[in-house]
Amino acid sequence: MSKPQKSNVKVRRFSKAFVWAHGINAISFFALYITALPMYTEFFDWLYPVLGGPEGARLLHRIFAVAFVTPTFIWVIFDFPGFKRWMKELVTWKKRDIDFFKEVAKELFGFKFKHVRQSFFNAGEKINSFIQIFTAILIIASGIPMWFPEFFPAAVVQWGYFFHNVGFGLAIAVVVGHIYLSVVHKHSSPGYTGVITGEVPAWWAKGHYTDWYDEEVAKGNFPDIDENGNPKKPTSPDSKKKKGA
Amino acid sequence: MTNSWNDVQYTDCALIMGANPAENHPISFRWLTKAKENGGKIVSVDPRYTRTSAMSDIYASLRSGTDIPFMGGMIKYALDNNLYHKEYVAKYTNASFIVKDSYKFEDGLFSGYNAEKRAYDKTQWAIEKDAEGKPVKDFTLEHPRSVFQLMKKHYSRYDVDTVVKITGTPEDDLLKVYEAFCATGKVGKAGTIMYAMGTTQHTVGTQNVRAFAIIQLLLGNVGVPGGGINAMRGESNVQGSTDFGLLYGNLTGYLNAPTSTDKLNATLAGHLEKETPKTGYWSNKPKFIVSLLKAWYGPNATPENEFAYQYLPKGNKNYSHINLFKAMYDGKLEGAFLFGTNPVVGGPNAGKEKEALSNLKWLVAVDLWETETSAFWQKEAGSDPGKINTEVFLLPACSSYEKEGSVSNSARWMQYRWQAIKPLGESKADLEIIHELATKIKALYKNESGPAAAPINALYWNYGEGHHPDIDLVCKEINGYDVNTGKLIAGFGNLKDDGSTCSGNWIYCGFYPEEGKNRAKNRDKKDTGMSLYLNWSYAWPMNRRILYNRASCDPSGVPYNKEKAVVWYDAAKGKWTGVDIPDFVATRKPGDAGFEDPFIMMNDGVGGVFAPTLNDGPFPEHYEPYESPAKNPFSSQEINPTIQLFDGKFNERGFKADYPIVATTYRVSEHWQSGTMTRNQEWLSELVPHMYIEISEELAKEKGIKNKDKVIVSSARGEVKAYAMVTKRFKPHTIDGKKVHQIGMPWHFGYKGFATGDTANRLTPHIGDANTTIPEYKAFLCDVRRA
Amino acid sequence: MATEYVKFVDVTKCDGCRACMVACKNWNDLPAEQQDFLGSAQSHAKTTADTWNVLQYIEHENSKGKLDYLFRHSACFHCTDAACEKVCPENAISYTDFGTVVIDHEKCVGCGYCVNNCPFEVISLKEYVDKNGDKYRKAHKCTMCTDRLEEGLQPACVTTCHTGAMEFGDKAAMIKKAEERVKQIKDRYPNAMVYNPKGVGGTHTVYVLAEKPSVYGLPENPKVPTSAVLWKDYAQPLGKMMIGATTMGVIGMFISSRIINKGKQDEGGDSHE
Amino acid sequence: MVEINLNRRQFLKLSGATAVTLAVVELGFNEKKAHASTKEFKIAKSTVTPTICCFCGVGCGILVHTKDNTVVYTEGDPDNPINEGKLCSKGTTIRQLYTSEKRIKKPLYRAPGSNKWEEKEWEWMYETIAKRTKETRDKTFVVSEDGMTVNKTEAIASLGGAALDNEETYLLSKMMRGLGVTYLEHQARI
Repeated sequence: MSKPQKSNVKVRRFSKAFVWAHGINAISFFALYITALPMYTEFFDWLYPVLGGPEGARLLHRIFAVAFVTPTFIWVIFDFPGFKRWMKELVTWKKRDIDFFKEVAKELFGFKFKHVRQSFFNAGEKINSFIQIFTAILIIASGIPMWFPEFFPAAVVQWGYFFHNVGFGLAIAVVVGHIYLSVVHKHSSPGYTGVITGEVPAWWAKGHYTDWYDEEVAKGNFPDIDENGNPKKPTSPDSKKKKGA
Repeated sequence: MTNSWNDVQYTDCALIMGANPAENHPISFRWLTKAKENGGKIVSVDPRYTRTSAMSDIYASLRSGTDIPFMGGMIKYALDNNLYHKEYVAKYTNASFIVKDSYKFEDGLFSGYNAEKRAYDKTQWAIEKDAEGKPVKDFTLEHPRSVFQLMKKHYSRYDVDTVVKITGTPEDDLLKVYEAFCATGKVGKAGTIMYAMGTTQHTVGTQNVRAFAIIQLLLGNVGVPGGGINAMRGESNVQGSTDFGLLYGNLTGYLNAPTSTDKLNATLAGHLEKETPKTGYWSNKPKFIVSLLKAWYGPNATPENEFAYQYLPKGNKNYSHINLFKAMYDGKLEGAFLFGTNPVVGGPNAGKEKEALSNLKWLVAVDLWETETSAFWQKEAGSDPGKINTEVFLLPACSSYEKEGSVSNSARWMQYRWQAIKPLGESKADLEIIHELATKIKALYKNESGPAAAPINALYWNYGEGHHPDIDLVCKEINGYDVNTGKLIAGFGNLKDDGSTCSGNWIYCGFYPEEGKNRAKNRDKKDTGMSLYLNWSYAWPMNRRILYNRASCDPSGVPYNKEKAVVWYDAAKGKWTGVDIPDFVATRKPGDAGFEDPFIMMNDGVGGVFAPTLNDGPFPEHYEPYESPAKNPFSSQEINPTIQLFDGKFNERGFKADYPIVATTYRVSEHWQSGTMTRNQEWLSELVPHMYIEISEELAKEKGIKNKDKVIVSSARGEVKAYAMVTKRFKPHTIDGKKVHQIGMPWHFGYKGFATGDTANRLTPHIGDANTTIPEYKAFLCDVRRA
Repeated sequence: MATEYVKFVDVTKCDGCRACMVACKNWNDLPAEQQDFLGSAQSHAKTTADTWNVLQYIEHENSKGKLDYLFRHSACFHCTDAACEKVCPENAISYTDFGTVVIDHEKCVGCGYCVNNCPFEVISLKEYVDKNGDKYRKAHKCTMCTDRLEEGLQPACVTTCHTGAMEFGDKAAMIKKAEERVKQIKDRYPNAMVYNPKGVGGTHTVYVLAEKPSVYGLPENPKVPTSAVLWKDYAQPLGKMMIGATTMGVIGMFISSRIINKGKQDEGGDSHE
Repeated sequence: MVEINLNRRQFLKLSGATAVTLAVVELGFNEKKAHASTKEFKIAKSTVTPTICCFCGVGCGILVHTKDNTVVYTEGDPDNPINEGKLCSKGTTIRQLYTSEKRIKKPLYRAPGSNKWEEKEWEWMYETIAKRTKETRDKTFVVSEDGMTVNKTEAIASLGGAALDNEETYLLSKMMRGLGVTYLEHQARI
């Protein structure tokens, strides 16, 4: 590579609680997804033996259903400020959010694009959050009468099946995109590491979430960095910055 | 049954009273449904609105034990409104007979009553006879001492107001029933009465049936298709077992067992003289008795030894069920054999019957299951095994399709059952068990002589060499054969009184007329006319399907209803013919003696409106049940004056003050009798798994009982726990202006089997009918409270 | 299809003997179930996995204020448009050429979708224990004795019914019979009606009811639940399409970005590693 | 043995399914078996024996299907004119008379004072019962009463028999009278 090496300087983007919450959410979602597939369409019946038969699949689905409900609570309890910020971000929409989509479309298909300045969550993540919240509520709320039909009127259970299904379809669509961006899409991959370790390269954070980064710099939490991520000046001792490996 | 199940479809009106065929004889409703489709009406009279009531056109409620007022009112209604069949009544019944002037009726008592003996001198009710010994008749029915006029007088007291006052039947409903049923008095119409234990299990049970007989004779409904008096039998072969003399008073074929109370019975000649009437078919009785003795004692029955007549046991008292258990209770019995019976559940005052069992030295029970009776000594039965010294032998019997043999249904159809499978485990056919026991007992006496040994040694027991008796030999002996040639007898008309023929049961003689032709095995399902199916099985007597069918024709022999003709006189051929076997002397021609007398089994050839042979009177009269909440409005005789009373601990009596509620017992479709056969089957137990009582919403409210609550029912004899089924199908009756409640309960339960529950018969009394001593299960007093 | 058959149940002829219940158990070898006392003659509250038909006993005060003791043989209706068949994720439920609706137990996974979507609530799950002691479930209901139909026999319940309350035969003839019967009994039962609900495309068990369906606890206008229709006819295909489309989209994005990027040699935008 | 000609074909027709049979043939269902039937037809190879119901007095005909030494099905006998193949709940279920686990399969004996049953051999039971009968009978036998020969014992009772076959009731009645038993009763009374 002819380009200059990017700096290893990292900044903390996510709290441990969020990392856990996100992890549990992701794992349980996939577990739910896998265990539901053979029930969704007989095309995936071959999964039954893997899952320990319909009963095994059902049991796992219920275990992960419980797991799926917990992340919100983890986040709320252990990182309430983070959760609050998320909520606040979700209700804050500006022109930059619209611009974001224009550029993202270009990027995704490999065209030339430029980063629009974003705050902690970019507009895409916010949309993702919205749909995820919506589908999660849909799935959880409809799943309860499905699990305990004896306590609900038949109509509620029957509509439960419908909404569970709709939720499932929506969630899958969103999640597929979400994962693509985080795992496969190379421009976003530091975010993937970030959501596991909680830390991201400073230059990447600055590039993707410029407003947020600058804000943190102003607060003295993050080092001010140049294009390649190298600090412009020494950081304050109480910053959360850590040395990368 | 005088008619058959299939015949019910030809009725214009079926009065179902004291029975619940939809629940207890369900297949009868196949034919009742057909009757309905043919335009017939179904009438249900029952204290409880049953499934039969649900299927009926008219339902009338009545308080348990008031059938005679109900029917007495109907008799009055038919007479007052001229609805009776005049020719039939005049010609075919004894309504025209003149009764001696010693007959009286006053305040509930007929003449000749002896209060000490609680019995009547029945000679006071005798019919006047002419010089030839024939009854004096008045066909105008106007003679004041004619049966007809006496009847009219007797039932004039049963006016609608008094009837509804005591039965509690809403007047509208009562009149609807009277109108519908009496409409069958029209010439050519047929009405049937179908009854069961709801009629008979009363202290006036026999008279309840008599009341049916009277109305049926008045309406000309006996002997006609779609008519008759049809007792629906509760067990597959209670008909056959009665035919075969499993009651103390009868030998086989309704021949009276000789008693030691009549000196004439000291000799066979005397016995025959006493038993044989001069007229009617029973005049052939000596042939039947001698042939029976030849069947039982074989070569040991000779003219010289009165055909072994002296070996027959001669009793001197009433040995019926209640008396049997009284004797057991008093320690007079040492041993007992039980064949598929469970009196600890099914007997009256069952708690006492269970206690009585422990007085036995030995008990042999033959059954498919361990019953509450054979296990009476167990802790679960509430007994202390250590204190009970009864030796119990429980022999496993096989079920009906693990063996072969025939059964006779209510319609007297003798149908063969083939063996479908070998007996389960070590179980055996009762035939083999009885045979082995008889053989073993006989063997013990083989080398003994002396008075006790002689009768048993003389008993002819010859049914093959194997352990299992040859059933064909048994069948042949029942039918009868010529003892010299071994040739089978074609019919009881060929039986002899000289000892040359044998027949184990004369009424069955003819079912096996020739070698290889056991007619119980007949399976030709072709309808031979009027759904009589003459080639399907065999019906005694002589394959007749409708008893007294001569009465379906007018005196000249022409059917009253030509569309529904079963027999008729064929003038061209000079004999009786038809689609049924005439229950008559087929060759009797117009002008012959008795040509106009259709009831050949009656000594006078006519139906008995007046029955001077019964213990409690020639006409049914209302008496209250032994335990009753009401006063008898008809006389000062509260209970039947001729019933045998059992006092003391054996039978505590309850009164209205402590037990104000009328109770009755009944059966459900899914269980059978004492429940032994059905509570041991899972599918049936599943359908009715719990003991319950049915109770009206009104009584439930009074007692603070809610549906499904556990309740305790108590009577003077005991208590049972049950679930409460609060239902609209029981309603309190207004009796003499006061509200009287009634409850009902199934009597199938015990503590064995899959479906268990308390035994209803712990509540019922040890009291029986005046003629049959059948227990009064259907009306007794109780109280109910929440458990 | 040639002739379509239906089971015609005329409840006004039924005398409540329950032979149909036992005949069903007998033919299908179904075990008995321990039952609580229900406060009436009725043995089971409704059909179960081991009791495919239940005789209902209803004490009903009719419009004239009189007591009617009503009976009804209740079992699977074998709908022409069967919700159970629609919602089964395994295609374990199918229609036979007789018009009956049957469950293939080889395919059934015991999910219970059919149980919860049946408008008549006649399907139940039964729990089994396999050789290893593991539990599994299968859905059960009346088969209309399809095995007997194949052999030219009528359903066991119909065969045993002694009052003629049940008949099995040509659909058109049975419906005609039902309509005529209703006319006959209008005097006795003014609310009598033929129950052959259109909402499920008609059923293969057609009733003459003595009273309004609600008296028997039956829905007046049963239909395949709208939710099931939306779910199975719209949401599920759409969902499948969405999964497909999203997957295709992602693949498309991946490929296209690879191709374009290859061509441009990372010229455009920031390069991130 | 069974003297009826009840082969399977006939039986099918009699079940009132003629129309259906024809239609099925037309449709050729063998090719396209419905999903419900995965095993052999239940009564395909069973032996059919006609019997009469053992419960009430109507006398309905029943066909007992046996296979592999057990009863696999019981149903109404379509030939019997009384029930024309129809049955009630009790008649339908007589299969369980054979299959019920509650059936006793060995003779059981309960000794005086004992709290349990003991299994015994038939021969022992017969002989012991015969002995007891003789002991009681000999002890209580009354030859004559007031000068009349009465030949009876009033210490032995026999109860029941309403569900026995005619031939059995006949032998029972004969044996009991032969022994001199006067307490002879059955369910007609109760």
